[in-house]
Amino acid sequence: MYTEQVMDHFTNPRNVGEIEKADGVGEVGNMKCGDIMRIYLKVNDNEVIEDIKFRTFGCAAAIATSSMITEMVKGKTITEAMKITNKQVAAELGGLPAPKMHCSNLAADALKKAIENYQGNNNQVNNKIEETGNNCNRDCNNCSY
Amino acid sequence: MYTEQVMDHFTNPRNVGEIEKADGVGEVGNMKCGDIMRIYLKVNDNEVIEDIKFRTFGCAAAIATSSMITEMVKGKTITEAMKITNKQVAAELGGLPAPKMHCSNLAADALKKAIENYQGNNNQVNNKIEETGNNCNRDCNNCSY
Amino acid sequence: MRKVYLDHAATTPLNEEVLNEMLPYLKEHFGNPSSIHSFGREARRAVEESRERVAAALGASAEEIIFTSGATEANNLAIRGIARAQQKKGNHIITSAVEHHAVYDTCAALQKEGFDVTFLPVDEYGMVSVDAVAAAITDKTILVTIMLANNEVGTIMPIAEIGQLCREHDIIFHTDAVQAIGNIPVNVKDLNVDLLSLTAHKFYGPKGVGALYLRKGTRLNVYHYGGAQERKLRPGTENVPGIVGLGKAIELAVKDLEAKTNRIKVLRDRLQEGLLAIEHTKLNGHPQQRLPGNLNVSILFVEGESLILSLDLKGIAVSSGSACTSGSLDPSHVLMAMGLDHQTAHGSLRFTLGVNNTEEEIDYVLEVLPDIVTRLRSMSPVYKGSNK
Amino acid sequence: MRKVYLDHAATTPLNEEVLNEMLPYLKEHFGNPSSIHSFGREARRAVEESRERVAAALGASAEEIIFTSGATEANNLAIRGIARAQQKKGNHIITSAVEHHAVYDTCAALQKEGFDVTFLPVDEYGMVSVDAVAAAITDKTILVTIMLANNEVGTIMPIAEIGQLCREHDIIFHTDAVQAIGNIPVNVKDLNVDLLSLTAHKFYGPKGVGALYLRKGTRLNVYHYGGAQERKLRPGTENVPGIVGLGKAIELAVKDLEAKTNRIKVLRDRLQEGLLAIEHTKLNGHPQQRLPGNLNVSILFVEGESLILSLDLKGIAVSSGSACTSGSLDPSHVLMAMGLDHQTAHGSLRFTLGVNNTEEEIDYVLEVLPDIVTRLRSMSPVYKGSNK
Ligand SMILES: Cc1ncc(COP(=O)(O)O)c(C=O)c1O
Ligand SMILES: Cc1ncc(COP(=O)(O)O)c(C=O)c1O
Repeated sequence: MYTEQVMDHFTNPRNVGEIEKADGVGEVGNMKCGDIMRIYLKVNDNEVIEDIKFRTFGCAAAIATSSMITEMVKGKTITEAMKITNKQVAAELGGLPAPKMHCSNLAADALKKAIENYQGNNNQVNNKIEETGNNCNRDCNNCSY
Repeated sequence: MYTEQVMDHFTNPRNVGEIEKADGVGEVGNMKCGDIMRIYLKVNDNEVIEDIKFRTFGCAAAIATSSMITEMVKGKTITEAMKITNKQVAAELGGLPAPKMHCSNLAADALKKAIENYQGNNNQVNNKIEETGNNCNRDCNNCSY
Repeated sequence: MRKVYLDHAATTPLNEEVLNEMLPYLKEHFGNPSSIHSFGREARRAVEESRERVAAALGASAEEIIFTSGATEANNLAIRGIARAQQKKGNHIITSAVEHHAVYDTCAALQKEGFDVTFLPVDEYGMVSVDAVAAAITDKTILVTIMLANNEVGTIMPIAEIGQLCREHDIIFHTDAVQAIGNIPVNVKDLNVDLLSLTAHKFYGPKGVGALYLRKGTRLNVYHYGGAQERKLRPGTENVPGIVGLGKAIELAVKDLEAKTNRIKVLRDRLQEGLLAIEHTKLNGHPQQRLPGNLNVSILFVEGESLILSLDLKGIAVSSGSACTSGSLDPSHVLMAMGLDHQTAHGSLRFTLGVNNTEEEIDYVLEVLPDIVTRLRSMSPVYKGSNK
Repeated sequence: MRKVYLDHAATTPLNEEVLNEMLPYLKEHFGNPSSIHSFGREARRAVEESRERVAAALGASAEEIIFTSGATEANNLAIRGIARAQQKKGNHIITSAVEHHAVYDTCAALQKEGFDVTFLPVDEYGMVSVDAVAAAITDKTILVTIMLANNEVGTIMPIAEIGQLCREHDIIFHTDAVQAIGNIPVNVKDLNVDLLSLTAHKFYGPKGVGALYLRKGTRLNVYHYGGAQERKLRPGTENVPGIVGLGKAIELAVKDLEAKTNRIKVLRDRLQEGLLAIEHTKLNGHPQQRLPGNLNVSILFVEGESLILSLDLKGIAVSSGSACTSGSLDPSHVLMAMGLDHQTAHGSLRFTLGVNNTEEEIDYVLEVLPDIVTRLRSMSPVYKGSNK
């Protein structure tokens, strides 16, 4: 069901942890849906992401996308990083199972929120996040077996 | 599905044929339901059934019950013969599959009709037969496969 | 005793290759396809591979295949699901008088629930005409369901033309293709169908598994509730070995189709010739537009069940439009719709040949049948004697 | 890699003895039970013998058993069939908040169609109370359907008492006994039930076959049309090998029940003790009134799917009230109905033991699990660290 890349990032996640005195922190998801991602940024004077770490509560897709995005943006400018989409993260992982695309593929949202937090314009962002949370098509409650 | 006795009477039916100048002839069933039984009687002066023959169009149960009843009544008086029921015929054969009990188990009716024909009271009988024909619970039209 | 099986329209033996593909799923690969651990993923892979195979055999794509417990369920799901999904658009359904009961009775039940159902008549060969379908269509028509090939007399319906007509009128079209798979080419695109039902045990696959083809974009109402299996359209733990068997069986069924059926047709024609040489017999079904393995004849003055049982005593397995385990019966609605009289209908015998039948078997049937007919006719009150 | 299967509530491996009884019906005895020739009669005999076996295992009589494609279908047939048959008498149905979706969603669908449905709450252990059923009954109540044992947490409901109550009020009572067969005694008379559903693959039988017990005299509406099979209540060519497998599997399932389940319970308790020794864990389900093989625990601060996949990488197969192949999800309606918060529900793991599990396997799980939990917690944004 998961690609080798997903399983690799799930079993050997890169950049797990926290950054003390981070320049930006972003969190998306909620406990109801079973996915919470938090991203910590260290940004240098040239607006380059010098360090990035994450903590994620969630399924393998949530953990792998978190791990993957940290690898994708480390060393990039925040302008470049802001352009990364959830879809690109999934593509880098060789794809995700269809339902996971809409459920646990939130890492780019977490990253954006962390960058916006760094930029100091949090209010605007909060709304956006709420929206993401609600749109998440988590309709698998019929899946008992 | 059928007992050994039914299969025996089906494969080796007793008293098949016609009696020329029979003393009584009775026919029941109809082509719609797929069963027609005709019974021929030779009755002597003591009202004893001296000879009996049948011709039957129908399933194995129809043929076997026809054959069985001829064996059961040969040598009996018509009073005794009139008492025989379809159920008794089925019992002599070791039973019939449930649906056949209502469908193809008409030999006693044919015999009665033959005796009544011998007794010369045919009108009364015709009605009875029609009734039998209609009551026959032949509802197996759902049985395609 | 020698056994000659000539009832392939009722069911077929399971192909050994098919069984061999099923066995691992009856043994070590027993997982539930909904489970995410390795046992489950193994089972899921098998189910999805089988879906690809079924799709490939029909010219469909995998996501258009829904696995069911057989064609009865597929027909019920198709007809009820479309009727309910389309009922805002109209309430008229067109079907034929010679459908299998899984279609016929479902339509009749919908009629009782308020739908307007047209049961199209057929000609003396059991054929539905395209013109009759065209004439029956109204603004309210939401569904046409006509079988691809009849199970009793083998008549092959003009499905591609009816499908074309339905497309022109934007009406959903379903076909029951149960008897066609493995006997004639079945391609959902060529046939212009939106839904198509099949069941594995009619083409050397296992019993208890079938499929519904549902053309992409066709909306279907659920009528069965449970888990999320088969996109919630058919919930319930998947019959994994059965589904694997279905996939393999249909792959084999469509392979070398022409060569296989030509061989069967030669045997069938030999049997037909021999049977019709018996006095007072009559071919039922279309002389040409007919399944290669089907031969339905009426043997006048005798009744079907007694013929079947007499043949059975010789080891020959056939069926009849007259008899069934539940007792004597009204003769087949198919034969009656074709205009046969009761006696002719009651004397019908259905021989359906399969890939394993041999010339010797056919000759054996032709050797034993005449005596059986003679014996039963000699008992019959309606037989008037030979013409000779 | 070492494989440890601890997901027997999802499905079970097919017992070899069961497969051996099925094989002749997958090979030479391939007839259609509706055929009257020898092939058909052979198949018919097998189906009826299996019916006797199922009846004997349940304390029922053979004519009270209807074969289906599984419990999903049996539940749908039971609930919909009774609702429709009784709708002149009333329109109220009572069920519970923790039913399997085959029951829950069928009841919800009937609610949409105009029936009045009460979904009874459960206590923190997932238990329905007899008093709550009594309080919910009205003059309009036509059906109560409560499961015998819950599939997620294993809680065993007071079915005999609820059945008694229903008898007193002349209300039809159905139970979904899927998880109970082979784990606790199931006798339809002792349980006072009118209908009972089961599916073979949960007790070492084949997938794709189940049965509905229908107490003599209980009227059921048909909702599936076709041939005359199963007294027209469940038409479609019988899955003969599956039915044979069901019969043998249930015969074996009820044999030496106590000895088997005592053994399983010892292993389960060993696993339970070891698991609850991990910090921040919690038992779900009733501590005593629970299936012998069920152990459902919540492991706080981590999510179920990542636990399952981590265990899977060690060859251990378990499931969760959190994860399924179709993606992240609302946590299990069962755990939520028991009042768990989202985090606790998302961290649930279900271990379900079977007859082949060993002490070594349990010890292996207890050996690998703590490291997995530590690793996942170390990644978790909600974990606040050890108490130690
Ligand atoms: C309690 C319960 N009921 C019904 C079912 C449905 O059984 P099946 O999927 O075999 O139809 C299951 C398992 O899937 C179950 O655990
Ligand atoms: C034309 C046709 N449709 C549907 C069916 C039903 O198939 P099943 O009994 O496998 O559900 C059959 C055979 O039984 C058939 O011949």
